[in-house]
Amino acid sequence: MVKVEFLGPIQKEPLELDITNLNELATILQDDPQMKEWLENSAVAVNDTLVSSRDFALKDGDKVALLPPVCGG
Amino acid sequence: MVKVEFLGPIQKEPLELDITNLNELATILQDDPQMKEWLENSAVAVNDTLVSSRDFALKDGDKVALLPPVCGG
Amino acid sequence: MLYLYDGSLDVPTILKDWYESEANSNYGAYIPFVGTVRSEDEIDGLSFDIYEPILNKWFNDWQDKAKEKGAVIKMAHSRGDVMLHESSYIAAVFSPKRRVALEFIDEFVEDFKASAPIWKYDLKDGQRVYALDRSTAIKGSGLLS
Amino acid sequence: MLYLYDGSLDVPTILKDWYESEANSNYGAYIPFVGTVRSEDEIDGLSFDIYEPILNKWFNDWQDKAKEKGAVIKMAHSRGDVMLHESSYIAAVFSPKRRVALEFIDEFVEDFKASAPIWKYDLKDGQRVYALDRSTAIKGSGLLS
Repeated sequence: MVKVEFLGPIQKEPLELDITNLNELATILQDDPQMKEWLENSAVAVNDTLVSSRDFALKDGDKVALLPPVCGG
Repeated sequence: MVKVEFLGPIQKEPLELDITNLNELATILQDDPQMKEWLENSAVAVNDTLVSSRDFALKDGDKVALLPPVCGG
Repeated sequence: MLYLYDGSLDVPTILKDWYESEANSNYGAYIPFVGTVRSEDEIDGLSFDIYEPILNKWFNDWQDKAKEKGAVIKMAHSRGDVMLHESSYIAAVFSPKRRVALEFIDEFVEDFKASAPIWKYDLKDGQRVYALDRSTAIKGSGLLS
Repeated sequence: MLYLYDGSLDVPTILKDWYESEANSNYGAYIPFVGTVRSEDEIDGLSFDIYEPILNKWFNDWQDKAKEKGAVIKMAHSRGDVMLHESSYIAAVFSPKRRVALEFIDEFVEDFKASAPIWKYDLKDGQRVYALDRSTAIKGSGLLS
């Protein structure tokens, strides 16, 4: 299973999904109307490292995080 | 009379000179072997304002200062 | 040297501690940047969420970059609520020479604003409102859209 | 807001006093630059001469420039001897937004180095030796040569 977390202002509980890459995660989240806007402006980290390809392979135990727009300081 | 001061590391006592512009001051100081190097790298202020022309007119009571290379901080 | 605090920062104490901690390291330049909550849009203050695992990685990458130039970076940030005229952020660079420090503090603070996983909320009328319009999408955002 | 001190600067106290003096001015950014005497060329310390009338004019011109951008500059400098690892210089910018402060502190410190009428001497073997090789001729120098 892969754990998916939604950080900062995204008001959504973590998911436990049986997926093997980020394409599958995209398909699942695109069906969630609450997530539509967040998908457009959020970055994605796997095991706390930002990733830049949807083909990124996921394995059992991986942790995916969605990071919406930031503003520290 | 015009007072001429030598600032910072220039080891020279102030002068009181009867001159009417900076050209006359240049002529006097160029005759002083101790001043040769300082003339090349020093800026000139009249009444505490930096000046950029040797034709600058001087009047009785004016104060001229020579400022060698600086390094604050 | 990344320090997270609950609530506002004690700026004088942090600036003093950092200065003294490097007093004998032979750095010629010390440049702190202090960020303070400004009164605008009738807010009562700001509030911050931080995702520490990625913040730590991001900070360590910068610390490595600093080290290559003989410099050191320190950073402090608030978690939770920080009220008007209180401070929530300090970043500081120490380096042997001034040019490195002046350039580093600018690059570091700008990348911090664009990349550090921290989310800001306005505190207004008892509500905590995400400051979306002042936030920046991290590079590469939209991957799943 | 130009402060001259005999000997080294009490950095923590100055940074604290300046921070607190502007705590309610609604500035979002406070960036001090602290200059500390480094150990190099076997010096025991540095010593400074200052010509105050021109320094004051130079500083006031910068204060006017800062004011146009809604910012404020403060500066402290030592007169006389400052030993190794002690600090001789602090410049700080306060401004509503960070970009103005980051750009101003850089421009101010660089112009300070190039223009402020302060002369530096190495303290070495009991001597006070003018640091000519590290000094910069003020713009327009050589007028009388």
